[in-house]
Amino acid sequence: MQKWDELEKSSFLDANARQRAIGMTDKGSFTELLGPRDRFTSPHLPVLGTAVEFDDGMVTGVGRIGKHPVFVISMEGKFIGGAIGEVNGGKMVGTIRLAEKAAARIQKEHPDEYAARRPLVVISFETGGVRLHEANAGLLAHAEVMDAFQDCRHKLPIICVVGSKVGCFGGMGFVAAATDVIIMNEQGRIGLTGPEVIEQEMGKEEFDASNKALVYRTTGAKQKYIMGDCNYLVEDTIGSFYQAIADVADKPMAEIEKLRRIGSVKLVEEQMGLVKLVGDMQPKDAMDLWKYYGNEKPEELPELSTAEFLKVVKCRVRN
Amino acid sequence: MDEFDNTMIGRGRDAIDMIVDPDTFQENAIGTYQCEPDYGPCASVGTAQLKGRPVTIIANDAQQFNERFPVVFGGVIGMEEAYKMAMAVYHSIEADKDKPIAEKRPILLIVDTPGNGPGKMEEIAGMNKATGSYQLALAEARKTGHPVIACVIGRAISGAFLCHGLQADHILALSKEYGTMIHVMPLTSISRITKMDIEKLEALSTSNPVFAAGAEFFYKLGGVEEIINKVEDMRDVIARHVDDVYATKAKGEFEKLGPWGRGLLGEERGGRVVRLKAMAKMDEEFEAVADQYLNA
Amino acid sequence: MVAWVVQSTGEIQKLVIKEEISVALQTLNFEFQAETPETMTKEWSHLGVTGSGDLEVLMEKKNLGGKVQAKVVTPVKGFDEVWRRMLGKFVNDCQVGDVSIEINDDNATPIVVYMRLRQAWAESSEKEAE
Amino acid sequence: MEFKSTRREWNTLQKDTLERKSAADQYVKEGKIVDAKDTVALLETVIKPYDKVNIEGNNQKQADFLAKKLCEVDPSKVHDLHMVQSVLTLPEHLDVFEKGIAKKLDMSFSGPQAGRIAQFLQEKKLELGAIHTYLELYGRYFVDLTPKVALVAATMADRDGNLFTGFSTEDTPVIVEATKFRQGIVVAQVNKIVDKLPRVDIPGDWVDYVIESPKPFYIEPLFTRDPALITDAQILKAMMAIKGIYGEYGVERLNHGIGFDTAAIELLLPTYGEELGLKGKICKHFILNPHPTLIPAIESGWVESVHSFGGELGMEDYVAARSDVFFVGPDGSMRSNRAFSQTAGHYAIDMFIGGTLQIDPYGNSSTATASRVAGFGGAPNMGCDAKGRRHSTAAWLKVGDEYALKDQLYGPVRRGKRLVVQIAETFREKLAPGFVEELDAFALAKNAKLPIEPVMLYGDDLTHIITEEGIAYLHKCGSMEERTAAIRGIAGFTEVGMKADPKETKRLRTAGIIKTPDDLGIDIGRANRSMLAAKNVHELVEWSHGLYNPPAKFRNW
Repeated sequence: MQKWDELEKSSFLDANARQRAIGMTDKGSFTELLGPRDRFTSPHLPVLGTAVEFDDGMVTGVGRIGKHPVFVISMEGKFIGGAIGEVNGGKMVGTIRLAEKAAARIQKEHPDEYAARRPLVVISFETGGVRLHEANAGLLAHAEVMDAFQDCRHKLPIICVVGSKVGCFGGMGFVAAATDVIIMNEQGRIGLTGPEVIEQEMGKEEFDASNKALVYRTTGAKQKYIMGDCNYLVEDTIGSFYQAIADVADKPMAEIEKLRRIGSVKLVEEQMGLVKLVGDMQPKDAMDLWKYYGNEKPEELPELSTAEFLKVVKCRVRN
Repeated sequence: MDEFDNTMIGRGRDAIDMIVDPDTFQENAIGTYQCEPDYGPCASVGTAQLKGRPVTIIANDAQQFNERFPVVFGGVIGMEEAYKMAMAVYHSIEADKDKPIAEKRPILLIVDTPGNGPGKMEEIAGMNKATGSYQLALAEARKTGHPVIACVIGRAISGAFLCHGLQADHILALSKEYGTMIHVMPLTSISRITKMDIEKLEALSTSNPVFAAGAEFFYKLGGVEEIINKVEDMRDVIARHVDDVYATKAKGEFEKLGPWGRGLLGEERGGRVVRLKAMAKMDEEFEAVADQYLNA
Repeated sequence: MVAWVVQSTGEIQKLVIKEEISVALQTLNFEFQAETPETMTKEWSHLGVTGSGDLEVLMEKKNLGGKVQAKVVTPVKGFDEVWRRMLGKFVNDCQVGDVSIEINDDNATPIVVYMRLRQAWAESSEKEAE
Repeated sequence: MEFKSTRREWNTLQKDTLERKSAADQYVKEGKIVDAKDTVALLETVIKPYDKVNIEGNNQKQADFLAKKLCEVDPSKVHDLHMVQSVLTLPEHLDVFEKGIAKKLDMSFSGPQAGRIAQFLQEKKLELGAIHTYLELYGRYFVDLTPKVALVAATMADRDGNLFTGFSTEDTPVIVEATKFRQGIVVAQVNKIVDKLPRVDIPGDWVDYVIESPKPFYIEPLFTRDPALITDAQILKAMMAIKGIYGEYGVERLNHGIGFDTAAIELLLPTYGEELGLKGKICKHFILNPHPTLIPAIESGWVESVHSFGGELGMEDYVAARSDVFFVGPDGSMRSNRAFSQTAGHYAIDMFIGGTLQIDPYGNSSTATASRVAGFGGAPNMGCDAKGRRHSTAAWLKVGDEYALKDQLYGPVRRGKRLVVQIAETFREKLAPGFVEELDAFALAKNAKLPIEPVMLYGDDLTHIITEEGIAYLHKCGSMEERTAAIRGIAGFTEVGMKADPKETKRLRTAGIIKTPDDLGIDIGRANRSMLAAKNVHELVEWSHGLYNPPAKFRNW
């Protein structure tokens, strides 16, 4: 395994799930839970003749940032597209529940130091949603995750990280939306319906899924940032993600609450305003909205480096 | 759907009438909240009485289409629909916020939806937020004490079912004789992707309900609490489950309900048996190192 | 799939061949003995991802009287001999002993298998990470 | 001696053309311009049954509008055409056979339509003349396969019919020259009709009609390989190629076949090549389309010149800004020309390196499969020893000096030999073997009733094979037996490789006929993606200083 310092400098996009997990926590602090040696492979794939993985395509574990325990869930997109089944779905839920229980223990054992020791959940999404080989179990697991999120609400932050090739789609798209904070690199994408399905539903003239520039304009990180759906747009290094996570770790919960996009009447009303705008405007392309929000030359935004983009971009103003 | 003479697919509004006390459904009104009448037309929300008790109704309306969002019709949950559903839940919570659990109004989800809006505008604005917010609202209502009951009367497909159904305390479904469909993907698609014969997949699904389509398989996995065999029974069965859920919540046994409760039920019914073992092993492994993380 | 087949008459016939019905994953077990084996320094090591055309390798130090045990789980049929030779080559090239190797494979080509084994071996033999 | 003079008319071809043209006058609006809506009528007027017709089909640009319109002509008016064209890519290229408009075909390469050609042959919807290399087909345009009507594509035209083919000239000059000077008719579809062209690539005198097509012609970024998809195994083979062949022979002038293997080589020049001290010693002159993966090598000063068969989508601005390297017109845009580039590739380069699907134990290699008539394009023009070559270079002489059969074939004279290199993994994706006892080309020849097996590169031309197992230096083999043993020795665990005799392989290693990565001093552990000068398309853009503008499908931003 690469040294931690090297990991911090290396590409998040190119890294695998385990490297990301290690690199998103303090040096030498990560302990994998239910790692490959436990051999908890999917019981459902072998009968369908599909290859298995010892960690079922998800690295889960605990590390630290300062005194904060960091509960990490890192999906591996190379294994069946990072899709969620019974075992990895259970690992995801189990990790969030561990974090919530840890928060309760810290409240009890270190009541004065809760802010400094407050745990966090970090989820690196790389998935298209439900694993169809065990689709029903995968679907039910999604609901369990949302349920567990709600239990953590106002107690500890749940951070969504998307910086992978697969992005975050299907049911995991709304799981990502339901987190407190979203951190992405330029290559990250979040959505509900994948580009191929949109093409199938609307026709190639309306949406050409092979036009990746269009795909990125629609669901990519820059679009999410402009829309206020991505809180941190970072360079593609594991270290940049680590820094952003560390920044959130120390923020008060009240401030973190402000980074959310959904989860209260007020936030829903705000989103309804956006839906009204879109319904009235009938945008043909995300760039129509970029222009609306004050970006005079929207076509130039995709070409800018992350740093340049952050300097010049104008975003949707949130109340 | 010729083969199912009595199917309820596409009949969300009829289902409301069949379930609630006659002529009690007040559309768009929840507590003091009043929803715009033409907003999110493919979802119908409002307040009705069920055996004399006020309930919030959230149903799909497959007969409508949303003229602002052309992919939203036939029961599809679009952005407006999802936010409308979320508002119905939040305002139910608000209306009863000072009441004890025993008086918090039940929320009844009448499920007949083929999916979430699969369009370009939906992705640009973030369809995922809309469905996500509805789920968070339901989870909050459930944890606040409202009994949330979902009844699948027609289609409960994949992400749309997650959004409108799977956050309920209890899920009920009409039996397959009514043409009820619960799945992520039909077996034909699974066959295409796994390159396995459909006959073989059907054979496999009898012993392992984990990928098969149908309410009976979700039942085995704990995903459906009870199957309703006669449409006339819907009203009584729903009312009985409302009472059950009140009783369970009164005892503080929230973990027996909702998604987590369905996991326990799944194990009991022999449907999903590995996940709890995996989680137990994780807990054990964490316990071994917990001190260095919690007391560092 | 569709294929074109030449009949004995010289006629070409269009054949629609049904894809072979895939059955359960298969498990292959092997044992090897190198001439002058050395074991790994770490207790265990893990490398790789079961991605399409790739594999993961789990190596564990185990008292096997100098032998190497290998277990391969793969969806691919008909390559047992290739696995035997490839693993044998690795054990021989690196003089591996007292190690249990477990592989989850998804259609990796022999060179990918060999490179991953070499990488896993290099990692299992390096000093403990800081 | 009595001379018998033939009494006949000597300008029937010209007369016929003039008749057709005067019948078509009604469709001409202004100068040579015909409205797009009149295209079918025009084609029905100027094309007669049994004509030889060329639809310009290239590796990249396609006369797609004219191809589509040819499919719409009335088969009772236009039928039994003999299509003579280098590349069949579009469905319409085969639809004309399906509809009974065309009957016979002479071609070079069919790519995506290969399966349908096999099917049509079987169903007798199509008669195949021959599968050619590009140069052969161009040659035959001037002998016995001259088009009567050519349907070509250009970027722009003016009213007088002058054409600007711009960045992707490709086949246009050779088609038009053959057609027009044998009294034929040239119809051009253009993206735009303008008052003044940036430059004239085809003189208006040679063009009869120009049509502004409703949509710009279709163009495929065929030569773009995303570095993000390059595998460790490809990197290993690239390291072996650079050290064991490029460096060993000092190859300065070369062509790269299309594929990830050669893309990996291009991306290792500024890293591994630099480390080996090979800069200035290898890879100075390329006959190559503007590969985006060559950008880092160009930018770090490796490459002196590149002449291209055609353009590559997105490389326009980069090429224009590097006119020291590429062939650029006075207007600032590149001039490509497949006929000249193929000629250069045949005579003026020292090495061809490319991939294949199958290699047999004799060293014949083929991309044919049993059910696809795909053709070869230009690879055999470059992937052979040019027997007419008379100039010498160091690399060419070194291979010639090492050639084991030289004494038997030409005695004491000194003669060089082209490096012809195949780079292959023993198993491809889905574990399809790269080495087989019998090429699928044999089955295809039988299936499609071809007189010869469609072999891409013949064993006697092949000098080297690179696999992950090692390099076989085949020209050093003194007999077929030895050559076969060398091939088996690097064929890994394929059926061909399993038959290798370990003792013989060991002997061949000692003799320097096989070199494994170890023999070459290459550490397999270093073969990973960190060796690449650019790891993704975005980094190629950075290397190009923003001049490379990748097509949408290659973006992830």
